[in-house]
Amino acid sequence: MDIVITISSGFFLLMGSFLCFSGGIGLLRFPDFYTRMHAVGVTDTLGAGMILVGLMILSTDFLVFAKLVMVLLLTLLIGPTTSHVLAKAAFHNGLMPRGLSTLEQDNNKVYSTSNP
Amino acid sequence: MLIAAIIAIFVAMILSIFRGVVGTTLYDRILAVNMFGTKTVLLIALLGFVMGRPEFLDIAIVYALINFISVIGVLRYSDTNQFKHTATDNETVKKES
Amino acid sequence: MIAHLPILQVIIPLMAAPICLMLKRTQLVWLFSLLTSGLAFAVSVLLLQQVMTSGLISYELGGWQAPWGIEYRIDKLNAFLLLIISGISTIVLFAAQTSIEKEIPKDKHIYFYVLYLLSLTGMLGIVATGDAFNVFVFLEISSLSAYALIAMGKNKQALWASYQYLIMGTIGATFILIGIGLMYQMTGTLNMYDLSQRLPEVAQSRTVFAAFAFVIVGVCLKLALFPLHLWLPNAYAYAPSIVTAFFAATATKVAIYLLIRFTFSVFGLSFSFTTIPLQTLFMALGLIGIFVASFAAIFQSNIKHLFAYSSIAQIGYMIVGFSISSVTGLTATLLHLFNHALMKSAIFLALAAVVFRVGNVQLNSLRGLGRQMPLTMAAIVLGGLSLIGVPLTVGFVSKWYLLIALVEQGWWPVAGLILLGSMLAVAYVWRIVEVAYFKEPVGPPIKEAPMSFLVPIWALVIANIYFGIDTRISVQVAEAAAQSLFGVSL
Amino acid sequence: MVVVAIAIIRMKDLFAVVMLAGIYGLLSASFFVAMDAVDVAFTEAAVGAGISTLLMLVVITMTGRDEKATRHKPLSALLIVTVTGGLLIYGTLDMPYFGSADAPIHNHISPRYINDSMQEIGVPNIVTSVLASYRAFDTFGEVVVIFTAGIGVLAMLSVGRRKEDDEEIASINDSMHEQHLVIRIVAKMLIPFIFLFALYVQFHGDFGPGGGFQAGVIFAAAIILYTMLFGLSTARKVINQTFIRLIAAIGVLLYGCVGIVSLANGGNFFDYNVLASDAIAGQHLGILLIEWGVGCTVAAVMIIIFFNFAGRRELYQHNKHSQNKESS
Amino acid sequence: MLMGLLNYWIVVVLMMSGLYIVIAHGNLIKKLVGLTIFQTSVFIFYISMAKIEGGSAPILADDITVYSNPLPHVLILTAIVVGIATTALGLSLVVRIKEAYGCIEEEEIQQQDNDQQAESKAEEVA
Repeated sequence: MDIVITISSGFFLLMGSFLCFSGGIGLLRFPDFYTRMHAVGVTDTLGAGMILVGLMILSTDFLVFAKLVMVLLLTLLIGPTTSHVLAKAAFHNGLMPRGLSTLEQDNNKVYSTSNP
Repeated sequence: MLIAAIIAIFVAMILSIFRGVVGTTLYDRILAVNMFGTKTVLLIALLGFVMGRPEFLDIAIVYALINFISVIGVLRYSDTNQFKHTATDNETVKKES
Repeated sequence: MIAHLPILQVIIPLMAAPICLMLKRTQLVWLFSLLTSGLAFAVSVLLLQQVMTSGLISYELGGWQAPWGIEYRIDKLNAFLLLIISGISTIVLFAAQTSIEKEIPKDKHIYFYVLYLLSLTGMLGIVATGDAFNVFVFLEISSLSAYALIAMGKNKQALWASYQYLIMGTIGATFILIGIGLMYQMTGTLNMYDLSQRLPEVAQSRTVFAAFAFVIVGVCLKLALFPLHLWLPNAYAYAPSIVTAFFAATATKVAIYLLIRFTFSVFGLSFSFTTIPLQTLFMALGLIGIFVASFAAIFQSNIKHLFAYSSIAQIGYMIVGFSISSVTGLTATLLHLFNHALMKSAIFLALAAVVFRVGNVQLNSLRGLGRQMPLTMAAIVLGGLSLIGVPLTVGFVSKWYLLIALVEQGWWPVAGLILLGSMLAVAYVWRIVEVAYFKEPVGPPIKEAPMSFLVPIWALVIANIYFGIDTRISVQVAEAAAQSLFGVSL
Repeated sequence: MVVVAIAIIRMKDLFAVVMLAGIYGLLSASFFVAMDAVDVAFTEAAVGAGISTLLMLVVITMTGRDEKATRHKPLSALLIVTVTGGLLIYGTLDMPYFGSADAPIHNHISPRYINDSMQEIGVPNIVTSVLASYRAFDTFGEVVVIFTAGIGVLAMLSVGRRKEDDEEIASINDSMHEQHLVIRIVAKMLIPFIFLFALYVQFHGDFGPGGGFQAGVIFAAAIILYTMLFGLSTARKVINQTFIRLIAAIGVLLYGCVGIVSLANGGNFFDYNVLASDAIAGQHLGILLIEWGVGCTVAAVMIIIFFNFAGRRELYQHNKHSQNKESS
Repeated sequence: MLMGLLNYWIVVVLMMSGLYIVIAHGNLIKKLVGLTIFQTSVFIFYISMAKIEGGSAPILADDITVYSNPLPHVLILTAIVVGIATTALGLSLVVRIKEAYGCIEEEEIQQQDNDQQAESKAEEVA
């Protein structure tokens, strides 16, 4: 039983940390804001979730377990929300994705007519 | 295993600091702060387990909340005209790409 | 209840502040704060009496023994300071209601009184406590309320002055915090008495030296000692007049108290004055401060600025007395503390009356005021004479003691310089006299100040003269306090 | 951390500076966790990374975000900084090494806190027992400091509310809220949870990290979140200014009254032993009450500060708006 | 010696960068940020003092014998509160200054003040 716990938690933790790490790399290396956000948003939520699940498997106390569940719920709720708002705000305020920047003028026009 | 995870997260934190410092656009910085916050939550949860004091999780919850609130705050207040994406910012983006 | 006097001293104004917030009418708030301040004054009188008869009082907060809990430790020095602060505050508050009517918007009067009481609390707390960290906490209470009070001034310069004060004050407080941290690091205690017992063991270490340096620099920032004085003139000049009267008389005194407390009681005389060339340093800074500030005062056109610079000069005198490090020198400093509080609060209150009637305190709007507001201007002139140190005023007494102390040590040149400094005071006081009495009045006739000003002003002026003639009480207390400080450390 | 600090020195864009200051706060908080100072980390995270960053942001929206390239006095500043830093490093040379157990601070006062506080006070969290009982007066001072700050901000920033502004501001807010649908729903789910959590922190302070101050900040944070998303005027309808001012005053009074009652019962100020028949029970009662006092004041003052800043901001926006109208 | 004190030295560097911002920069908000950094670094300094090798957080538990020193934690809790109070007050001053002067740069404000003083002096002469 012990070995199962160790192995499974280890698996989750390693996966989680790998995801976080790659998210960090993505944040640093990707070319523009939206791709960076993609890297962070996706890996962060999953990575954090994985690490928390790994810790949950390790935990022995019920209270600790409950708190971990709470943290997990919070990250699941908050992570995507902030990503969503962030992207929306960035786009709303006129930051164009890379490659679209040539179409900037048109886009702005479309934007301003469609959104009073 | 926990130690390995801590190191990985630590590295990710450092990377996000770099993004925060380099920035180029406002939203990159916000993103970096956000990511930094989530990483801190994880780091503290892990540290609690390493030190054998899982009471630390309370702090992790607070961090998650504060992180959320501050990102919302940033966005709410960056929505004014003052923070409209300026022409100079766009230029730097173009140059980069 | 007698046993609880030390804590009551601080807790009365403290508890009154939030209660003020609940009262509806400003009239009521004023009466209430006046009452509170008067009560605090009564407590301080009782405390001084008790200390003079039975010696040191120690009060353990929370019932925990001293190095573990926080201790209030009242000796003669604190009791003396407590008396000055609460007394001045009470007298100044008399005039507050009339004065702020014209200077602060109506809806902010309540906040003014609350902040005033909090500031009083902070100062009393700094003086009464025997715990190094508690000093920091109360220092911040008094300074935060001071920033807010200064920013209430009606000119926009008040805001800028307050901001500058905030930056300087916070740096000073943080320096003190670093100093306390280093001391704590070396001794493991925060209680002042305990510190003084344990510091000599580690006195040779470089850490203690650094701690000393940080505490002294931090206190000097608050004190506005010469090179660090830049925040003071503007802060005093643009604050509401009543606030100026209160702070000029008390705030720097509290800083001087801290300086004396840390050098004499905590670090001990031998460390402060033999290990480090503090004597020469302070002597030099004090003298330069006297001259630079007095010269600056001569060229001011705003009278509040003028007297603010004069305050810096007076701080110089106190520092010189302090740096002599003999009983007489310290007595002179303490006397000057008391006397300066009396004369400066009288002068600034009179200026508050001028502001109330005239609207500003530019030198040229004072033309002919000597005939229109005779009582007020007479008070300013008497205060000015006291600043110069004319016999029969309090200023004379303290300068006399200062000179005696210098001569005792055989430092004739310094004594000469002090006399020269007083001559400069003549120059700037004369400018006011000239304008007020020998120029024709301009503009519409101006009435004498209302009674709510005249009573406290003249109470202070009479005290000025009374303590200048009958020096027994003040000298006795100051001497006893100075002796007890040397008794502890030697 | 050094990197962040230096980056802040170099940065001209105030917005970035504030963001980095937020990161700095989070970093130092993580450091506090690593140094075993859980309560401090708790507070620093809520304050350094949360509240103060928010306040700075609000101010920046009013004052503009660019730092002008002005003539600095880098040389004299550098001189002062080097002298001070040199003095500090000189001072550290004789300090006990980092983490060594035989340093004086670990051997003089603190052993009593660690060894005896359980018998004397009966609270497992030593930080709470020192904070609330041994050094209760410091904490009282702290509450008064925050109260002073609240009054100071009120004295400087409070604006009389005018009716005609409300509509316009409300319309501005409405247009803004269209975009915020998702967050609003999420926030609605979160806010009750935050309140619950604040209560948990308040009561759990005896056993784990937390206590009145932290709970107060969290509570205030929930209100601030609400205000940001639903507009100031809506939030003001829920909690009005006079009421919140009253709460702040009551917090301080509650704290002080605990002391006064202990005076009346024949003990010294803040001597909780006399509050109940049994010393330990008295300590528990005392700590519970003063934690409530702290919590009330802190939450109230934080809300006051935020409301006043936000109120000023709306006024500012409104003025700008009307100016634009006039000029066009 | 290097390892024993390195921690403190880094803290000193942090403090000094905070102080440098306060002294050298003219922007009022940036000064406040600098002040915050300065203060936070002092907090870090205190907390480092409290650490004991092998110690644990000062919350009593059955199986732990070495605790870090709780007293600096208490002091710093108080100091953090003081810090946020100062920051809030400072920021409110900045807001008012912006309204009164129309800018938040030290030099421009000084300039405006000097102008005004010169004006009042000129009036006096006239």
